[in-house]
Amino acid sequence: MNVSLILIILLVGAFVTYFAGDKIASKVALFFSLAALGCSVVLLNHFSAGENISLINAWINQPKISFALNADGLAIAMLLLTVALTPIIIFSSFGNEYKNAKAFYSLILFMAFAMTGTFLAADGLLYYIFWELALIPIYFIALIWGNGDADERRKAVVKFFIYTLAGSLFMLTAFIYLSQKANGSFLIEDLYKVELSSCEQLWIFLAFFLAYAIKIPIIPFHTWQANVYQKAPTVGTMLLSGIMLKMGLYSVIRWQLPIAPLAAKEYLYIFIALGIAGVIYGSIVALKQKDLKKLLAYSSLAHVGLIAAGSYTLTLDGLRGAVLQMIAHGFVVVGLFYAAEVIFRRFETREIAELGGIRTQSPKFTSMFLILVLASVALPGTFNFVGEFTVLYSLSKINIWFAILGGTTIILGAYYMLRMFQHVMLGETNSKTFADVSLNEGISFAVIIAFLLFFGLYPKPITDLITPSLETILNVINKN
Amino acid sequence: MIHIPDFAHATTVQVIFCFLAFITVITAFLTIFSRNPIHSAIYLVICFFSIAGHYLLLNSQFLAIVHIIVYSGAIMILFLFTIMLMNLNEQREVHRPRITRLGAIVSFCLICIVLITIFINSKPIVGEYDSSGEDFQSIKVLGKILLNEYMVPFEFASILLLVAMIGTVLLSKKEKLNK
Amino acid sequence: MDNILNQIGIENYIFLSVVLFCIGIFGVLYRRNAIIVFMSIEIMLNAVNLLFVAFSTYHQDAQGQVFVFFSMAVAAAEVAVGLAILVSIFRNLGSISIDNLKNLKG
Amino acid sequence: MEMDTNLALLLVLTPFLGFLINVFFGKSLGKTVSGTIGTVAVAISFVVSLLLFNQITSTGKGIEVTLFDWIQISNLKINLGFLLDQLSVLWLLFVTGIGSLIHLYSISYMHDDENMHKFFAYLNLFVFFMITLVIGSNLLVLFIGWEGVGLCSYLLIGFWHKNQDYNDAAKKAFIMNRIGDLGLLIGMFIIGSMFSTLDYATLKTAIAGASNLNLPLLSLAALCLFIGACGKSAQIPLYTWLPDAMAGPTPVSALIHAATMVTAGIFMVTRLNFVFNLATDVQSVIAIIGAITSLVAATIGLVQNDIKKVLAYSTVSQLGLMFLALGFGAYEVAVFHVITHAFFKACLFLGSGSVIHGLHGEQDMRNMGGLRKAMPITFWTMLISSLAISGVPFFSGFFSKDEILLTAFHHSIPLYVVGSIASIMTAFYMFRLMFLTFFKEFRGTEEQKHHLHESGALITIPLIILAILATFGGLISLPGHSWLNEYLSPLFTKAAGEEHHLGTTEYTLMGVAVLGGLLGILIAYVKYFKQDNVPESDENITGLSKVLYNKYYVDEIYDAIFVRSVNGLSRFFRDYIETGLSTLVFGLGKITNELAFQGKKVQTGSIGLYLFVFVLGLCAIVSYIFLAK
Repeated sequence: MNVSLILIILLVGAFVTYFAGDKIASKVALFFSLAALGCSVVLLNHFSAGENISLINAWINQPKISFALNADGLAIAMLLLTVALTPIIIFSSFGNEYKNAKAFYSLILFMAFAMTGTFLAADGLLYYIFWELALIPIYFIALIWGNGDADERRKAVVKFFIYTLAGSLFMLTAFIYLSQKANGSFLIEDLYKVELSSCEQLWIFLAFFLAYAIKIPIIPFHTWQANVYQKAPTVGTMLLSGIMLKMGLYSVIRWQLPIAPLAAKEYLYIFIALGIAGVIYGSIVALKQKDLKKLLAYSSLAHVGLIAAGSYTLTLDGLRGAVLQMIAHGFVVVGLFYAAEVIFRRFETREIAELGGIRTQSPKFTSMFLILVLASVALPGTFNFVGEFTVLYSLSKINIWFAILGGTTIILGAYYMLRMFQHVMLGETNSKTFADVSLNEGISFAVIIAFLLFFGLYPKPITDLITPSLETILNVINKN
Repeated sequence: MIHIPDFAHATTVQVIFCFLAFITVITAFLTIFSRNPIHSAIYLVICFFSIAGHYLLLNSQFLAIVHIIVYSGAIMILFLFTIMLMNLNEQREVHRPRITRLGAIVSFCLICIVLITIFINSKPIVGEYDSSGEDFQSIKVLGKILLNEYMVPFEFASILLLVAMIGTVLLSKKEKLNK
Repeated sequence: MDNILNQIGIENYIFLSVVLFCIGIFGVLYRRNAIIVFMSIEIMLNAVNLLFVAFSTYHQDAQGQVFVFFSMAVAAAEVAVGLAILVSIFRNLGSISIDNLKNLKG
Repeated sequence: MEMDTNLALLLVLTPFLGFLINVFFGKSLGKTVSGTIGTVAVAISFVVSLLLFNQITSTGKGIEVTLFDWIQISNLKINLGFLLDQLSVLWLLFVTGIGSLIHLYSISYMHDDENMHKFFAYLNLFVFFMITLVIGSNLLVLFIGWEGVGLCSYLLIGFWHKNQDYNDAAKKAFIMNRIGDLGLLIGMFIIGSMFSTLDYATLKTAIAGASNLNLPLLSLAALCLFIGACGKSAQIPLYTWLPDAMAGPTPVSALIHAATMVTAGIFMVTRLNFVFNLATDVQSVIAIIGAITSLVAATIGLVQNDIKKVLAYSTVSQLGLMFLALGFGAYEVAVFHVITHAFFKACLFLGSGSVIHGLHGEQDMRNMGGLRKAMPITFWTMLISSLAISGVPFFSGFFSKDEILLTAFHHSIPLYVVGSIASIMTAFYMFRLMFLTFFKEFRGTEEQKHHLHESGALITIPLIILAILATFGGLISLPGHSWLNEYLSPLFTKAAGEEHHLGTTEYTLMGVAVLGGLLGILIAYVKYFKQDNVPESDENITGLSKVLYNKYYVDEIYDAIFVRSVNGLSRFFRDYIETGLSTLVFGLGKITNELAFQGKKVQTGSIGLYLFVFVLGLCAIVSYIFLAK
């Protein structure tokens, strides 16, 4: 039994969903995503029992490309994030009607497949293929099922597509160069072993950086983000913000840092500073957003900035905090976007100015939303705090000013989130009626909240899962 | 280096080669320069025949025959038919602007110089060349090679010709307008 | 059997081919009548064929000749199709001057 | 040990259980039941605290409970654990004690509110977090409680969430607290990287055993921690949230914004006294800031007309006094004042709540007056508390405040003077409040007058208990023979502060303080009883009092400097930088487009030209390959 099983389930699921027809597509998709989740949990058990669940098969001989899936703790953590969020995301869409639902749900599963592949791949080219593969479904999801003016939407989505694709091509170039150096092999172990001069490393690092900075996104490469988040259907936004941007962050840890450690070390300050600039900039821009989803997009920008900064510290704390924060952010951002969707279902608008006074009508929804808001601002006791604390701590060890500047996120974050909460939820009772959460919606929220609170108080299982593999990566980074 | 024939002591073969080469080059030039396409075509036929002569000189009878059949026969007939079909005469052709002609001449000179330079600069062949005496180019041997070693390409060539035939028919069929 | 190249020399064949090839190129560049351009191309093809045969003899290897045979087959097909195209162009434009063929303009 | 763990868990989890029950079933249980559950939950905690107190006084040793590993950081291992020692149990006692009283009070006070179950849920949650804050065994557990009480404060200030002004106040409180929290975090980071621990006990030994400490860095850490304390305990410059926080229901003001949460900063500083003792510069900063805060807040309090605002500024002022004591390293004195202050300030707030309740929400003192007869119990209890806060002899406030001033006198005369002036002002504005509210004729509407009545037993009983405590609370630390100092002595490295010998100086100072307090009362008496002045309506306030009435315009200044600039920056970023960057990216696309457009002109379509270029290219390639050797 190995991790390819998950990929197979998701891929088969995508096909079956497509052929199941519009009526039951959503349920079929949910079934397969849950099956993937179940299998992942079983695999996790196998993994913790010490079994090898990785897979290496030769695929193409010349150049040497393998179908290699490496399941270490880090990859499994990200795998679990993906397969845990996918059912939630699918389930959250149950309240909506989609045209051509079979294609829609099939694309979701396909995207989950590609993202899982990205997290697991241990071969440069295979990884690249999955990386790009993930872009295709989200392109169609955003383009076809998105909202707003079709022309505007097409513009935003095409921009996103070309932008990310252009960034990735640099990564491909870097991979090809690396494989030349590694005697034609693309395997991650071989790439780790490649001896590069510091100049070469810098170029490789920058090539990777371009790809990841656009995907994550790190300022100033974020311009696609807010528009796409706003225009995409909420499911697409959740996939993008919950999982897809974690691909970039994960890749930083898995590929960029170990392959070009010298460059990472030499320009440490610059990249941390970029991340922190993202934190401050994102927070400030988020303040005055008029659209709920855009505001959340910028808040996401701020959070991933901090995660990126944590990864670039090249310390165990930084990496660990970054991974924890990634997982926490994945859940919380999905929850927040879902809340935006719930509001949209009832009021048909996301303009903050038009909302308000919901709390009196829907206490349950308000409580859940508030918990998510608080998790997003990293209140201690939520999972986000664990990650944020660890990251800030690691930053403070690099330079105390980084911690102070990065720490402004807890002030500015509270400011824009509470401001948003106040204008969206509080105030005089809204003239429009707002039905409280339905059972389906409640379940999605409850799962996310339970996760955040449980691991907020007891993050040890996840920490223990990821720490050994992060240590391995750090060893590679520090081998010189 | 270019071997300059010594006319005084030239062998028959050398004389024939020089003669054929002279005809080839001259007719090729005339093909290009004659105003009337019909004349061009006729010069071209002569050119092809002389090339066939070269083939014979090189003792490749099979190719010489094929060459005469394909080029001097089929292709030239096609050219002639086309020319006559279009009813072209010399007035139709307007000369190109001077700059184009100049460009043509310049690039002609250029490529000549380049090729000849390469030719001169390349390593001269040392010593005489002895034939092994083995028969390698009689029709019989070639036939065997073609139908054994090169059977698949040979068949593909036939398919190519078939396709070309169909394509030609399709292309030259008059399109029915307004339908 | 005496090798013919002992008497003539491969250099002369190369030289001849080069000259023929250059004449072909010159024709292509110089003339605007598409048929003549076509003929020039044929001359170039023949120049190459000639070289093939010469080297085939030089190396005492039949492969060069086989190649020439295929190249002739291709040339035949090419001429057939090409001339058909020319005919249809002539039908549509009333001229076969290559200056009129400007559909490739970007 | 098992027993201790269970006790600690019982202590913490009972309020949490109360919270859960009220959140999930509160509405269906009905108001009285939900209120009772909330009160009982806190009362159980109080009982447990008493048990623990008993245990600690008998054994004299703290109890440590470790539950499980929480956060792992390379050189830090942070447990979720509790430390129950003298300090935390003392805090527990008055948190849960006053907490229970206020819960009891709220049953009646909030009975008309439709969301009463939520109110109790939040209150219970608050007590839960406050207990966590107090008994955490390391700084990070303290931080859970620290932020948690901030959250509850946010929820309770904005309890009447239909009013956006209240929501603004709630938000302001949360954000200002968070500014302090950042300081606290940074302080933690520094301490964590210096000593590789955040655990109090380990930290104490580490500091004691460290040979060459990096003192500047430690001072920086202490300063950062103090910023955290500033935020939570409403000191300059982060105090402006506390007066606004009065938007919440009055029991909240009493519990959170007077008695318990705002003293968290003092708790933290006292807890980390071994850190602050080493950072003498920071101690001076603390003392100065405390003194200035007490003076500034007192001056603002002089002219406020909202009964709760007066009390709020009085709280800020008193907290300033406590920090003054902390700055001199007199931790037990500060703790003493925290306790007495909790008693009388809770009583005052609850009394004012009773008044407001009786007047159906009227908070402006200009519309009160003459309530003495209608509300005798409220009047008497508030009078006692006012006497206590004014430092009238033998009430609790007299002892604690006197000790603070005494300490100040021993260390720095200017600060002593500042503190004394603040105390005189305190006496003045408290009695201004008393005279305006309870004496003379009623100035409200006829309808209100009609409904004037004393509040019910659930409201008056807590008042009476608190008044008794406010009277006799001073007994725990009598000058010369202090039970409190002895009790707390294991915490401090110094031998329980230098016991001041009661010499002439001390008695003189005491006399001066008493005289000052009486002077303040006298002025108030003359101004508002004798001369029968009623404060002017808002438009007629001029001169200095206008500045004071508008709180020195600090809110406006902050608004102009920070809020507006951030908002302006946000708008600027949104409108210019974002579009600029976007244009830049689109610009790349446009440039490519333009290049393609220009490039396509090369494609003339002339076959002759193509061939010509082709031949040239051929020449170039061939010559490159063969000739460029």
